[in-house]
Amino acid sequence: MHSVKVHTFEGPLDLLLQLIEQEELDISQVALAHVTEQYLQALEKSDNISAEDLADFLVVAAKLLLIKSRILLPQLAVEGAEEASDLERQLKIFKEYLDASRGIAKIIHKRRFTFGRGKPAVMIEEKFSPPEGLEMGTMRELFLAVLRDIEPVIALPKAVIEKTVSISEKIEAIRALILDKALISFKSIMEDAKTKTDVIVSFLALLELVKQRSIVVKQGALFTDIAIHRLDSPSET
Amino acid sequence: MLEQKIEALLFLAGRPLSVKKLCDLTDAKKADVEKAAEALVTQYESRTSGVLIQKASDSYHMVTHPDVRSLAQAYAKEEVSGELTKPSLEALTIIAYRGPVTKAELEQIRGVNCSLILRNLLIRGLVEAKYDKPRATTVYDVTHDFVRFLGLAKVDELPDYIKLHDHATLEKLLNPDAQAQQENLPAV
Amino acid sequence: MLEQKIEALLFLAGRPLSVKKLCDLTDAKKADVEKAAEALVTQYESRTSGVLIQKASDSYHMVTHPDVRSLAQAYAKEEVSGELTKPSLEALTIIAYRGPVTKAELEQIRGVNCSLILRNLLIRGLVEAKYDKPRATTVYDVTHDFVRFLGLAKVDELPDYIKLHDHATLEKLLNPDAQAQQENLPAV
Repeated sequence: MHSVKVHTFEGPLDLLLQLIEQEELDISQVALAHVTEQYLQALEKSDNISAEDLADFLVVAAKLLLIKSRILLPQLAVEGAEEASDLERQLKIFKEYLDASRGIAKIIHKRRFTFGRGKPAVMIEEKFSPPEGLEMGTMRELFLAVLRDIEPVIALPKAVIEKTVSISEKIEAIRALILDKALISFKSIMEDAKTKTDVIVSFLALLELVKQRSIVVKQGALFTDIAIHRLDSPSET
Repeated sequence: MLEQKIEALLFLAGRPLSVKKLCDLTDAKKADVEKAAEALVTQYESRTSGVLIQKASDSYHMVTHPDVRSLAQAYAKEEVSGELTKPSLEALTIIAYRGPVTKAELEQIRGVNCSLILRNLLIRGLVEAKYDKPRATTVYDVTHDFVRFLGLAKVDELPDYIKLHDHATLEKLLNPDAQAQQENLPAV
Repeated sequence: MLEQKIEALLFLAGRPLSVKKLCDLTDAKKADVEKAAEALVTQYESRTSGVLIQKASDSYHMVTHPDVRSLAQAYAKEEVSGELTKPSLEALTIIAYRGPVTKAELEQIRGVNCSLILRNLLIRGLVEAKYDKPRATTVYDVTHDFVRFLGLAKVDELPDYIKLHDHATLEKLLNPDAQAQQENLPAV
């Protein structure tokens, strides 16, 4: 595998697009599957991804893994089709606006700025005109409301970090589960999944573990359940 | 006559005036105000004037012409920084072409959370938020300050505006086959 | 081109500019400036415009057309005495409780650009701007007139003033680094 050379990237789609363009591919599901490893590599290597953005990078990582698994194990893909074409379309639209933003940068670069007067023409004189009926109690209420509106802004990075943490926790949970049972099926993991996101997160976690070589994923025959083996457990093969 | 009134008001105010404000002040119907204001925009563009009328979302603003930028900047003593980070520019581009746009739509296109970027753009006055009653949600649009950066009379003078403004048009361009199938059109 | 420049300057000024001043600003000869200005006067007269350029002794002034005088007066009245919008009231409240406050701080707190709101509050005499030497920036405070209007002798008599003036939420927002350091201290 050749090493990944990407410029600084601003978001998951930006990174993805750079990888695909570097390979001189058009945006397609095959191209997405092709750069999946490089995407994960870049993610691991990068130290400029803010905590706020990490969750978004991981969501795209999960979608990529789904696409890749669909191509490698077509029988696995029950729901993945939609996710896969979604990401492809999303990336194509993103590219359109990215190109447009370069056009806008060019226009701004021409510095054809215009200026307003910023204040009324001379005929308007300053005149004390208080807001009728404004009371101190109302002002206190208004101020408290402003403080309440600020709360989510301050909490913002924290909320995103919590979202990110839940993905790594899921990975830990699956690892613990496997250590406990040594052999469980993919299906039983999926049984706990309540939402589509849960399925994606579980799958991401599973593939992450495969990548870390903690487990081996085996499939007895086509269309059967996938068995997950802990690497240090005696396996039937 | 309505044109004259609107011109006088825009001159006096020196700030952007919304169509609603113009309706209230001139006691005219929305459609008539819009027609007259658009005629003014065109009229100022067509003569070689030192002044321009710019449109952003639903308001109009009388400003100096881009041709006299350095003189106007010196007189207005306004510092303009054209510097925008890449993410800010990306977000602005999407809002300029797609506005009025919701935060969810913006994030869908960019693939990342845009809360902080939106807040920065709002604070810089490049983007404004409005409550969209029918959709019961907040929508974002570019402001006159952003249009002043571009030196255009209207946002829809941006390159490829029609193509990138409309979601359906864009989808069709990107996925001609899927669209054709959906619409049961004979595949070309 | 000189015409364009003079037109832009007269618009930006909103008050009479002398020929001498126009010469200085445009770096042009007196005879040329006068010729261009006269051409502008004629041009504005010839089209039915809401705006005119008037000549008085040796200065030029862009003004609204006499035909729309009553409208112009209505606008001026509206600017200073129309009802305050909710965003304006919020800004006024923040300035009252938190003042003296900079425009940047006000915008961080409100999460939107406050240029137009501040302009309106200044015109109405509710807020005043002062230059803060140590901070080398302009700060805003409510006026004595406004404090008296509330029936107070001093602004710190507002309900819960002490508690709200430097509420922890505000400190976290405006001084995040100081906060982060404090929070990190025990952990290290």
